Amino acid sequence: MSLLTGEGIHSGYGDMEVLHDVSFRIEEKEIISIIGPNGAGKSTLLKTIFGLLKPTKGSVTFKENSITGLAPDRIVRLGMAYVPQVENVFPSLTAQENLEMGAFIRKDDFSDRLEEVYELFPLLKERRRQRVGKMSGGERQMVAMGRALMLDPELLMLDEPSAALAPKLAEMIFERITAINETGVSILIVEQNAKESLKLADRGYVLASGQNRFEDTGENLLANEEIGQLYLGG
Amino acid sequence: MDTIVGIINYIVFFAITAGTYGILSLGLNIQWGYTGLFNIGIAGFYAVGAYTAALVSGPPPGAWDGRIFGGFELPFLVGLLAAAVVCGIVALLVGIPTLRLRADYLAIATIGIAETIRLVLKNESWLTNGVWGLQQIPSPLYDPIRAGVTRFLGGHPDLPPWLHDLIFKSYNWFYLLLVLGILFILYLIMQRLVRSPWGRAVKAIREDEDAAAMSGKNTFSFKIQALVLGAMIMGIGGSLYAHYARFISPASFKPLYGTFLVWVMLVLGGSGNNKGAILGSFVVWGIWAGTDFLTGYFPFTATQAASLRIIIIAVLLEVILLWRPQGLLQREKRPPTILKKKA
Amino acid sequence: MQILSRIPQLLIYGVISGSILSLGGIGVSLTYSILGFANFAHGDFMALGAYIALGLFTLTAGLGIPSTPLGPLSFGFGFILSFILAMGLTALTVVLIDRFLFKRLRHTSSIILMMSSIGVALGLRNVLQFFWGPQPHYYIEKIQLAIVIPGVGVRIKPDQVFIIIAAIVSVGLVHYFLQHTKMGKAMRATADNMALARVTGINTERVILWTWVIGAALAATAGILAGIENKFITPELGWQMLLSIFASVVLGGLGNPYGAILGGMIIGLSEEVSTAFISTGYKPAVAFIIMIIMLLIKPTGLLGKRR
Amino acid sequence: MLVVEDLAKQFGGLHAVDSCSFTVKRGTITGLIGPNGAGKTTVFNLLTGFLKPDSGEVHRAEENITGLPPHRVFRQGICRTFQIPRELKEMTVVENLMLVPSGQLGERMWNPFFRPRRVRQQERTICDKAFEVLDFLQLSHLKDEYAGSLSGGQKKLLELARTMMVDPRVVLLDEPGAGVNRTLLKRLASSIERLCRETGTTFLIVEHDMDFIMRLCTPVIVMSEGRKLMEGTPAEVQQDQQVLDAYLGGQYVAIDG
Repeated sequence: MSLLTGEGIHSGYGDMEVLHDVSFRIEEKEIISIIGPNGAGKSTLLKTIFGLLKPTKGSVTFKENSITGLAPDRIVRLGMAYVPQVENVFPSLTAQENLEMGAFIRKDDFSDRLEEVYELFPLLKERRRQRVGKMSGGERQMVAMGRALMLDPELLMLDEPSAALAPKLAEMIFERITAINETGVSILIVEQNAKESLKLADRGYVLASGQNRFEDTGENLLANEEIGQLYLGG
Repeated sequence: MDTIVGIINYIVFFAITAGTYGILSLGLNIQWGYTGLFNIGIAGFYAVGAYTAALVSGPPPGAWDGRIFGGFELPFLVGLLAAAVVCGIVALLVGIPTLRLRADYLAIATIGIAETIRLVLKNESWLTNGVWGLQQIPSPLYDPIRAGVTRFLGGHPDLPPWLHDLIFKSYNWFYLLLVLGILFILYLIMQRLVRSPWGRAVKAIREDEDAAAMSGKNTFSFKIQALVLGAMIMGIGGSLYAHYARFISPASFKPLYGTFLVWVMLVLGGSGNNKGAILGSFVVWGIWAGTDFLTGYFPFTATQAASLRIIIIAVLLEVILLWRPQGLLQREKRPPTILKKKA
Repeated sequence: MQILSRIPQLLIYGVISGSILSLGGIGVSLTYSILGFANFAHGDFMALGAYIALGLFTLTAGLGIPSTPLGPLSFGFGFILSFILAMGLTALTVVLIDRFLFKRLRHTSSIILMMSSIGVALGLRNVLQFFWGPQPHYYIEKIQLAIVIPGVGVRIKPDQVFIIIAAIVSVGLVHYFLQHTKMGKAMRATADNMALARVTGINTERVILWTWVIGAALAATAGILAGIENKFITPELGWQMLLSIFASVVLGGLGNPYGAILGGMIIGLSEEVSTAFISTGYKPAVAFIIMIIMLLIKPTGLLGKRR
Repeated sequence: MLVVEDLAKQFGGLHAVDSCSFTVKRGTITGLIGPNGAGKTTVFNLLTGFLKPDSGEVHRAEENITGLPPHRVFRQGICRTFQIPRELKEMTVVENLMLVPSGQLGERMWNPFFRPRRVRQQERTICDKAFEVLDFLQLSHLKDEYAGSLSGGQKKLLELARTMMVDPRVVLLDEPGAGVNRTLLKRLASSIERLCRETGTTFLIVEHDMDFIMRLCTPVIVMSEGRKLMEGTPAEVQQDQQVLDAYLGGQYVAIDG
């Protein structure tokens, strides 16, 4: 049984259907990258998985539980975390407070987990008392990822973590993603940077116009020339 | 017969007041119903209108007066216009700092100006005679009508007493006609305006201010215009009140009560619909007056009864907001007049 | 010179009224930052608190709980007990109003919520007036002698010292709550971004509940303290202060509780000092004018976020 | 028609648009493409006055329109649509369109009373125009519906219709195709083509649907990392390795210091 599977998902905003019959699966400890041209419905897919949008058709199953249409706060409790693309931190809180918020639903002492997250992002420990609103884009992204990790999720979903970052920072974020994966967390990543994300992914899916187009290992997808055509038409 | 005369006289009194409220409600409708401006300082504009009219058309200060200004004894219509103009200026002063900001700020500022106006009325005795208020404000054409009535009654000494009574109080009939006439004229003006391109622009601002700006509309200017126009209409309402009541004091214009009643009238009648605004004012004033009778049957003191009536109106507002937010009459969905002719 | 010599004394009065305004303002600010609307019923929450305390005080006296004045204060244990219970009961009432009214209107616009809060304001005020009448009710009938602070020559009554201390303690508790408790942090997080708070698993309904509880408890505190300062309460007590409270909140920055404290102090001081120069009746107008000037210069207020 | 020179805009320390220059020629349907985060929407906002550039200039024909507020840019004949339609919900479709033209006499409060005939005449003209536009886009049957009750695709068409109300010189379309079904999209494309051909309107289109862009637009300008990467015919763009790299390689921004 896969960790997360989606089958025949149709979803969108109001009467605007964006996803038409999308299916996928993620095994434990995998990194899956979902790429595709703009407007392909990648972010919509993440939002649908996480219960922010209700699919009109299809099902999502997480750890053998159907989570189709479940509210986000319920899904969080099942061990899935999500980092939105924008507005993914609380700017007037300090870095540490942001992380504590990530652990909001934990009733136990989570100071160990906090240390583990700090180990993944040593920079955050240094700046833990700083307000996140005053931090740079890369640091915010780390805060956002750190916050999502506080619940010790089995699956982490990242929506374009490298967007609007300087190249060096993006590289660093990708490297952190690998490090997170090595701690045993499965990762579902939606990326604009197809090359980098496919390099670190076990498998990848290519979406275009709200439909599955390709599914393969990262390397094979990188070598696939047809994918260029999906991006540029022709 | 006496009861019938009493009831008729009461109905006239009722309709005059409801008509005056109808005018305020029309003024609020242009601000809130059509443009989406949240004005909760209606009582302030109402008071400014009443005082302006009283100062322009009323008698000069008497020996007992604390004031040293005003009382020009100018004709009723001059006072009416002055009331409108002064209210418009006040609205302009409130609008300039707040209309570029979120709606909350306008709300806070309008209630602030209403409170400030009340303080001025209370404290600036040289102008307003303080808490003692202004008295002997003339009712338009009162003397000639009264003289005519007296002459008529003098010529017909054999009338039954109830008819005599009814005719004796006929000045109120005239005033009712005056109020309803002005209400009707204002209604026609507002109808034409809201169906014009101007109305279309302010409605667009109500729906989505940015989108209106995108279509090249100077939204700030339209908002100021709507606020000022609405305030001017409220000023006219105030002037009509002053000439009817003939005595005004700061106590007549409690900041929230007057404002609140008008809001409930508009929301109940249907904001964004001028007929609704007028309908609402008659219905709510009816409820208000009705509760006056009703509370008489219970062993409440006068202040308790007054409180209870306000509680009833407050509950009424919440009930409308919860279950029928659009009010009795929905917004007018109609193509501009010109389209009708073509179709 | 006559005027200037009064100023130190007026500053004391300013701090007292500023303390009360600040406490009222924090609630307005919290509600605004979490629920996004200007709550016009807040003043009447204050009056409600003051009357509940009055009722409880009468009750405790009837139950024989001693109310002999504590030390130099003009009230005793029974009153302080009523004070604390009134905070809780006010919070409970406000939470019920939220459940039955505001919660159901939350999906509409902030303006509808604002309108409905005006209905609540008038409703509450008249409920108080219905039961207690419009006339003033006295908390404390005894006249208290003021202490002259040596050197400066200003006078202050022990009750007024109590007011200032109570305000400082309340503000301290609010600060501790917001900065150091889980719910307080969650409240700030929700104010920042409610959607993200939900995604993070924060129970935003609980946060809203706490916002009302804290706002209402502080409102009750402010109302009771105002009653101690004035010696009496009327159903209009909160409404009379509401404009100054709004001015404080706008001055400090709508939505920032710390701004409300700062704004409250500035407005309180300006209102009192202004009485040296203009008629006392114009105090609320002074607040209003300061607010308008602030809106013209910097609409986001002294500590407000840029939008 | 539109000349963009060295345009730059930062948010915080991030250069969203950085020394971006390009020209849109009169009477063309120019495509503006690029990966997410390349700065296309920011460029749109800079062109239409919704944002003020930090540096650089925008000219329409000979006129410098840099930093004008939106309603002034609008009066320069530059119209835009939004990615998410901004229809006026509780107004009918016709009203939505009739709102648009500038210089309406009846927008001055007194004219409906003192010059009713002129106002009515103008209303009739504007109304005819609105019907014409609705006919053109095959939306006539919806004229008296509230705009809020239209479907997503119909709202997009309404957006285009709004721009047509003023005979604009330049129309900027921000993702006209997003969320529009195939049939409507085809109608949209042919409407744009016809408009360009029949009225000489210039179009600048940001769109993710490559088929749409490639069929409709010449030239196509590719943006990447806040500046113009290249410009060419659709075929040239499709074959360009640089462009493909930009699409697959992610968008990064320069940071100060």
